[in-house]
Amino acid sequence: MEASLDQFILAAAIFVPLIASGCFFLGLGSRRGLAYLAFGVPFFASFWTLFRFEGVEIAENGYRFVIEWENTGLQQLGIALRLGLNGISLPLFALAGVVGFAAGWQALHSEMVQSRACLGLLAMMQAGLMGTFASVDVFFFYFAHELALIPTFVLIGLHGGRDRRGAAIEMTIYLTLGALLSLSGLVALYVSSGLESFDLASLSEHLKTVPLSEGLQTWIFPMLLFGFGILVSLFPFHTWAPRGYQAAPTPIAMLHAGVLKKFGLYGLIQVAAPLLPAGKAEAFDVLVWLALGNVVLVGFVAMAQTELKRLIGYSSVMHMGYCFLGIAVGSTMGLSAAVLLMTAHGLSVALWFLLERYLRDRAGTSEMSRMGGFAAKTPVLACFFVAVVMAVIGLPGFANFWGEFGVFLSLANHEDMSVALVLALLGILFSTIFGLRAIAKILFGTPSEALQLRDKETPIHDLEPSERLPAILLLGALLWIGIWPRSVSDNIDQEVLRKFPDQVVTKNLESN
Amino acid sequence: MNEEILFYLFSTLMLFGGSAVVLSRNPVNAALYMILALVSLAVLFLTLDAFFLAALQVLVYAGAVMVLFLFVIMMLDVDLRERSRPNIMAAALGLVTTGAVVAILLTWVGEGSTIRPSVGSVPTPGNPLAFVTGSKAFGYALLTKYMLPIQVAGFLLLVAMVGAILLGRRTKLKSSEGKDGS
Amino acid sequence: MDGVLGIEEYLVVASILFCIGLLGVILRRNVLLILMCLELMLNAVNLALVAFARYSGNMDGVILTFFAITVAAAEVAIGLAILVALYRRRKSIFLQDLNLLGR
Amino acid sequence: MNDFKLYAEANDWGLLVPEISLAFGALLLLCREALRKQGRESGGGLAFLLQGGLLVYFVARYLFFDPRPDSAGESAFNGMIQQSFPADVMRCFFLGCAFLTSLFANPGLRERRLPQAEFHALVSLAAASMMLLVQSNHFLMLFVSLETVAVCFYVLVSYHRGSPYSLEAGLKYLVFGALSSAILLFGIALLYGTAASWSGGTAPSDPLSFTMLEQFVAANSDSLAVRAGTAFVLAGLAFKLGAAPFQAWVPDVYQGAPTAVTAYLAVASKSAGFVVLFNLVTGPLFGLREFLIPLLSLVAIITILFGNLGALTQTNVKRLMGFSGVAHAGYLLVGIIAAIGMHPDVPEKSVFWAIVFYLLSYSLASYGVFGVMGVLAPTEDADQPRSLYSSLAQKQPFLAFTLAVGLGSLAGIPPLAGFIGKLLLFVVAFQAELYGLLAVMVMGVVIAIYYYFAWIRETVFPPLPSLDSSDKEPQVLWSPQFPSLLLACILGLLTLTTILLGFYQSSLGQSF
Repeated sequence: MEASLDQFILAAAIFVPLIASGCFFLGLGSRRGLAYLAFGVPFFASFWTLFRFEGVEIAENGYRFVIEWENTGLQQLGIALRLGLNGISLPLFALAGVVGFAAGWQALHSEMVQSRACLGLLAMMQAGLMGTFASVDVFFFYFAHELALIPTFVLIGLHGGRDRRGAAIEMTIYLTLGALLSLSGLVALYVSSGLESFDLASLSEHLKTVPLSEGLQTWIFPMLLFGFGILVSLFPFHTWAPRGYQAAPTPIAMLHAGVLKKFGLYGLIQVAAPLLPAGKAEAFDVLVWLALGNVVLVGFVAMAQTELKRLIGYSSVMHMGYCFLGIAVGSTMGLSAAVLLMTAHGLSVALWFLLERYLRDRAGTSEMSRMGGFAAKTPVLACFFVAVVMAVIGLPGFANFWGEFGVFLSLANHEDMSVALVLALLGILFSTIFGLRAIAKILFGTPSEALQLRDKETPIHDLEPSERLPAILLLGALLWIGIWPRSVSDNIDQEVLRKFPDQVVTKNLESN
Repeated sequence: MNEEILFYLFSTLMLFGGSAVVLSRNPVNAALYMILALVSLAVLFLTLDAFFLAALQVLVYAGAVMVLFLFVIMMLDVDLRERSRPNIMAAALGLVTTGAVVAILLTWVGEGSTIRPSVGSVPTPGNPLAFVTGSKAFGYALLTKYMLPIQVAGFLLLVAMVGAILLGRRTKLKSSEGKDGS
Repeated sequence: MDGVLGIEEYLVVASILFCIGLLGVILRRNVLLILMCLELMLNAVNLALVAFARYSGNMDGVILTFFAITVAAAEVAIGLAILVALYRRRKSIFLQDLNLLGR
Repeated sequence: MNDFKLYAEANDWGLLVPEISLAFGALLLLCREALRKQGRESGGGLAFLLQGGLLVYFVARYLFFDPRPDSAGESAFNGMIQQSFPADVMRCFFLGCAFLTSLFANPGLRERRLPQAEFHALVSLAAASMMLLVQSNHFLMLFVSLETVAVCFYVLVSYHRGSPYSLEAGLKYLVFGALSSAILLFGIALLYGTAASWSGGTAPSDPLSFTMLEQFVAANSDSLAVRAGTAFVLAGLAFKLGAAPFQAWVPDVYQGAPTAVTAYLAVASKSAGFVVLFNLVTGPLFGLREFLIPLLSLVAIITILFGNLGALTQTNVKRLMGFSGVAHAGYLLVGIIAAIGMHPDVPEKSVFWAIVFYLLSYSLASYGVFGVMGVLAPTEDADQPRSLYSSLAQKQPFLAFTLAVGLGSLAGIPPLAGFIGKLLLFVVAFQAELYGLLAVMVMGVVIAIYYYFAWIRETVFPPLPSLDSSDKEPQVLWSPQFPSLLLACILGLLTLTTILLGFYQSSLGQSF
């Protein structure tokens, strides 16, 4: 296959950060130069692929920019390194590029720049993230995820906050359990398909003609559901997430909550749901109830938080519930809304973690009761904060709106989901309450005494230009999708329709 | 008929010796009972026409191994009687295990054949490794078919010798270097 | 020859002796006695092997016995050497006193 | 006497050049030691040269002269041994283990003023007999070489004869070993006796030979005596593997033995046991598959649970390695069960490859970990609390990195070799439809993450500053030594291989 420029850029988005990470460890090259390379190339690639996507012909099975290396050393097991993007992975790939750039920028302007090892691990994580969403091969999809996951543990353990040792170990155990369960599920899929291949495209092609027996599907799907579910903090297995994010350094929290966590949902949409329809139908009730647990119960817990970073963690867990609901409904709209919401949530939660860091730098604490009055002192920061809270609540104009709205509509269209719809709408109420409360406590009111004292020593200043750049980038992306959702959703719809052809085609509201 | 008498007499003696080893409190007595059991076993070998093994049994076990035991007992020269009673749990466990083993074996008894083929004194060309009484047969077998194992066994004995010398040397470590070679 | 004495008798005696040895290994606390009981077990197997060999007219079992005797002698030699060395340091050969590990 | 002439002519000593050279090398070492002048140190140079040279010879033989051996196997020495490509791979493996053991043990021996020549001679002899053990095709050969290995290890375990720990470990190992060999011999006797007096068909002319027993066992698979004999044989082998019911010695002996010997015991001796078990269950005992699968499954479950649960509470890292070694034996047993389950349908080589790769990754990681432990060991090396490793990363980053990679590979974290090992085992277990065992395995792996990670955490992550500064514990002035250059190179090589094998291993597997 002749390598075109598109394919070259796609591969570069993965391998440049990987090589840069190696250079960091080996002590070659300057820190800044390497960091710009490691985070800039994926950033560029994400725009390039977004704009070129329509124009490129489809190579196979909805994938474009396909590039493959057969000789990986694992071809005996039917594993080949195949890269490519389809409508579902495109927005997530772009998300990884954008959030990665913001996180990398933040890391370069924080204390993490001191350590080459840290930057190297971060670059490795970036490579893993780009690789996860660009893999057509199920094995490398998993492998790249792990490549991104390991730096997470290490960085939390090395550079985390107060609770880092405990948080790192809890996170490791949960996430390894999830990863192993999903790996067993994937291996089961691989073995039982009888195809001796991990290639997703040929797997789905094969299983379309020869579906697995129902008994097998009801076994494999729950394995994948709970495996992936643990990775996305599905309801009873979510406790690692707020704790881990609280301990994590900001770039890690942004990358993990924003991008890496979407791996599980992505796996469910891309692999589990289309390949195992009968298994999914069987697990429908469980999935809906657990997702509602995410929305309602975790929403309650989120309202009780007094610390901003924990609050963000819980709210991120809560919003994952909507994505699960969209997947559970399984209609075209539900699925594409879930993908859209994943993208939107990734941007908004990354932005929120970023702003939390800015606030913490100024207030010296993440405790909301010990802040206050920021609106007057730092108007620009306050504007960003209000905007991100509005996005999280799901107000129109922001990307999250289309995602949540689509999920609700798909729930309403489903015949017996009215209870779920009501409970899910309750979630909006919760997020409004904790969002507005955070605004009230942090931005308005009189500053706490500690804060006033601190202000006297070092006057609190508004955002520096270098701090504004990543925030503007993330907010811009949120607004862009919020105002012109079709730029993303058309591709998603197309791919979802291709993957789930027997679904009832409902009129797509985003296109109105 | 003689064989039967020999068998019953010496198997009784052997089992008696074995039980006495397990039950006796004094290691010296135990070692002596052990010699009784081993010699009785040699007689049982005789009733099975394994003359060479019977000789070996007396020479190696009764003559060398047990002397080694007695030697060690004398060398340690302390009160070696057991002070503590055996643990009840362990005893119960042991009884259950052994009971199970005996039960399995007794169920099986009866499957085997009881016809004893006659024996020759030297191997025959047609059946080179048939059971024969002479020690010559051992020589043939060990130096032809079992050449490799016998070499390995030689090295096994070498290892045992080296190990015993190494571990048994009475040298102060750390303070001074080992003086004697192996 | 006369056929009255069957292989069963030998096997029963052998298995009883094996079990006696096993009981001794489990019950006794004196390492010297444990080593002796292990020898008893090996001897019981030897008896069974020779009986099997004799009754099936096959020489291999007897040769295996020959090797078993060799191995047993080597094991005893090493065991006693370790025991003596240990006794020099711990002044005891009872299992309940040999408990440094795992504390 | 023609038959005897034939027998004698069948002894082709040329096939055993490596074993014979090892044995004569050992003799040479011992002779030189006996004739040595007073006061002159005898190093291990000769031993390294011999073992390393043989290893190179072996590998070169396959790479350059005889790259595609027929793995059908040829019988030699009147059926005593059978040579095949897998057996040759294991021979190389044992040579490598012996080389590493000699190398790792040498500094400790010199420091404690223990005789070196005898140690290296014993290691070489143990390697030679393990090489014969994996080739043996006859119960007599198996028994004799197994016992030679055992006797070598009795001496090696108690080699630190100044230390009561080492002697106590040696005694425990000896008592358990002698008990298991009596049971093994009893099992062999039962199989021999029933086969020799088989009245249903033609009794095999050599009832101890694997090849001849195969047919007999297949025809008498429901005979109680055959089953009892098999169970006894397996129980005897379980001692070598460190599997239930003979696993109790493992933690004690691993703790008390000199560290290099522990590594040898953990890797080489266990691997030998597994290869023998594999040969037995796919060869002579295959007829009993209905009996073997449940029996071994039970053993595997108990072994995995015992190892992992036992390791959870350990703070002494040598004991921890002991318990985790038991757990690894359990995982490997799952591979063995898969081999029985699939034997006639799937070419056994693919399952054997999974087992060998697991052994390989386990040995690389174990030698890395034990190598670091050996460098850091205090004078009494049975006494190694985990706290000894705290902040190793700050003091000796190289050692900490080696340790972390080794432990990560043992825990099965991608992208290290241990992960691929577990993946291969998962795949074969799925193919053999051992779902229950897989569940236990996944559970075990997750538990294992906890204790391995706790150790990595102790090593890598800086300890928390203690909250109240009043109890400033006097910091132990412990500055770990950097290992000698050769040792450091070898450790680095092990680490590198562990990482590389995670990415590339196919050309190795294709030879099988």
